[in-house]
Amino acid sequence: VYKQWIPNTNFENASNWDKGRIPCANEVVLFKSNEVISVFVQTTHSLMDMYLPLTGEFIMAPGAGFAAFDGSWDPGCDTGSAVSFTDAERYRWYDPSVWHAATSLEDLEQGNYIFAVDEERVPCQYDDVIFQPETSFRVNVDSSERMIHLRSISIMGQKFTSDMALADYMQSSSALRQFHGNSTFQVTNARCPDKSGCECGNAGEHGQICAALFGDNGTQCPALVCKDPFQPIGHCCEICGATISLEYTSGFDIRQYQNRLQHTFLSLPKYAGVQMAISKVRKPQTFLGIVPRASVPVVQIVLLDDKTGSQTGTHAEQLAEDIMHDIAEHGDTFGIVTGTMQVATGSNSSGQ
Amino acid sequence: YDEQPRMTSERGNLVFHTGSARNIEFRTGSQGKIKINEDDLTELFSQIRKNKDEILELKRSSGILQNVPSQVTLINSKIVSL
Amino acid sequence: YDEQPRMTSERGNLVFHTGSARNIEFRTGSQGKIKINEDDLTELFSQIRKNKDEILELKRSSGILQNVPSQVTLINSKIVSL
Amino acid sequence: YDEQPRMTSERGNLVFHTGSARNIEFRTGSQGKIKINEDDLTELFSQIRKNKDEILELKRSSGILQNVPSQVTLINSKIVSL
Repeated sequence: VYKQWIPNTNFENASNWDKGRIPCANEVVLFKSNEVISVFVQTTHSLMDMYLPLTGEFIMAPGAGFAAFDGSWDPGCDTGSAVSFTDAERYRWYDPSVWHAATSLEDLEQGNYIFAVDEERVPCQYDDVIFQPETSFRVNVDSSERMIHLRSISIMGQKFTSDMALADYMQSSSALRQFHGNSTFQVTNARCPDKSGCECGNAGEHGQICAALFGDNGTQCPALVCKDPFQPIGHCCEICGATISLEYTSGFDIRQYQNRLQHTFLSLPKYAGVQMAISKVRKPQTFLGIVPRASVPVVQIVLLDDKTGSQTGTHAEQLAEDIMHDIAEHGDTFGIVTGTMQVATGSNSSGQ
Repeated sequence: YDEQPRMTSERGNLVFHTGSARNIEFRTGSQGKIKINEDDLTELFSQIRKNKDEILELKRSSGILQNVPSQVTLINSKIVSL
Repeated sequence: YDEQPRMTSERGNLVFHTGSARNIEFRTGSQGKIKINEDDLTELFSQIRKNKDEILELKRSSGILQNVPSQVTLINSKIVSL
Repeated sequence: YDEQPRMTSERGNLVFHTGSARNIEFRTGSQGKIKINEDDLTELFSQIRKNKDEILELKRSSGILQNVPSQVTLINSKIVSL
């Protein structure tokens, strides 16, 4: 899966300025003195006065630059007012909301993003991470395990697939302005070696991921209309919808099965509003329903729909039931032993 | 922007342009230096000025020697006529 | 990534960088100047060239004087032998 | 803000400032040049140094000629007294 970092610290990005627009020529442009920052500049800007940070960089795209302002009238601009670059320190690697995920570069470009549980919205160990070329960024990479495993990472158009090349880059002054925090990256250039799927590997950062998702102001999970909502493994909040947990044999191929679900069910017009996430997760085993014991890998299918009110989750439930029938009939051929369904809808609630 | 002085990126080169009759200025604090790769520009500028002064001094002292060759020729002719 | 020019700030120092084989260029308009603190860069560079020319001139004129000392020595010996 | 590097427009001039004891630096990659209009700065710098060396050489050789005028005067007086 390809994961693309969304925020950027580009000069031309209006959301990076406290006035919600890029500075006009006769304003005083302020960068905080102590803010370490990398700023990509795409075009030429006239300016009256700009205070630069003590440590930072401006990367100049072809044709980009800064010009003196001749004092001519600039409509819609308050002369002498100040516009500040906003805090770029706040973006965290483990925040699910700052990543786009897609199964191909083409999908990424076209905005065909995939749905995933929160842990897997953040880059997983076999993912290719992309920081878009022609952008600057700043990422807090603090993690509890101090190590981030990836397949590859692309930064400003350069793809790193080996630790050595990446370590070199990480010493550069640009890298020091782009990444801060206690983690180092390990890139393997390896795909998941198990055709039944690989765990994302972010379970250890679950607390951090959910904390980042809720933000500093302590936003909590949204209120749900269904009875007995439940929490899929790897997700931060409870949901209305359905999950199916699969036990599988060595013959199971997660990509092949995902394609089947896609073509057989999700492509049907009646399921147009349903989103599916499928991945291998580690399910905590309970002994007598109380004491956590060893955990086992299962394949989790999460289904959400766009229905509201009493209809919430009903399409997801219908799809889950279709899938369960399919497993009963053809499960053997795909290497599926059993499937366990859990649903929560606006109209009813049930568990099996 | 053409007439305004500016700093721009052109095919990877960093170009400082002055428009007509406008300047680009680099100003350091009293103890700051202007460095070009490893060279301290201030030192190089003072070397340029020192060179200029020393050339003036050399011109002055070589001016004094200007008529020596003709004097030597004159003396030679005097000796011959003795 | 290192091919794009950068303006960086390093602990308050202002640094202009280019990638390998890329230039930093100063281009003055007809009446525009590049000033480094109080110095006009173009003037200083024309001073370098002026210095060079004047040194050439000095070398030429001091070449003419090269054999004066030996001539003086010769004359002295002639006078003694008179 | 005194210590923050700053870029300002002053009556149409573009000015780069640094705080006290802060430098402004220009850094090219290993094969990059600093060009002032048509001139390569590195060449100009080596010209400054070459000028300095040649001035030293000129001073040395003009030092040798220093006492020639007095010798000529002495010879002249000798000739007269013959």
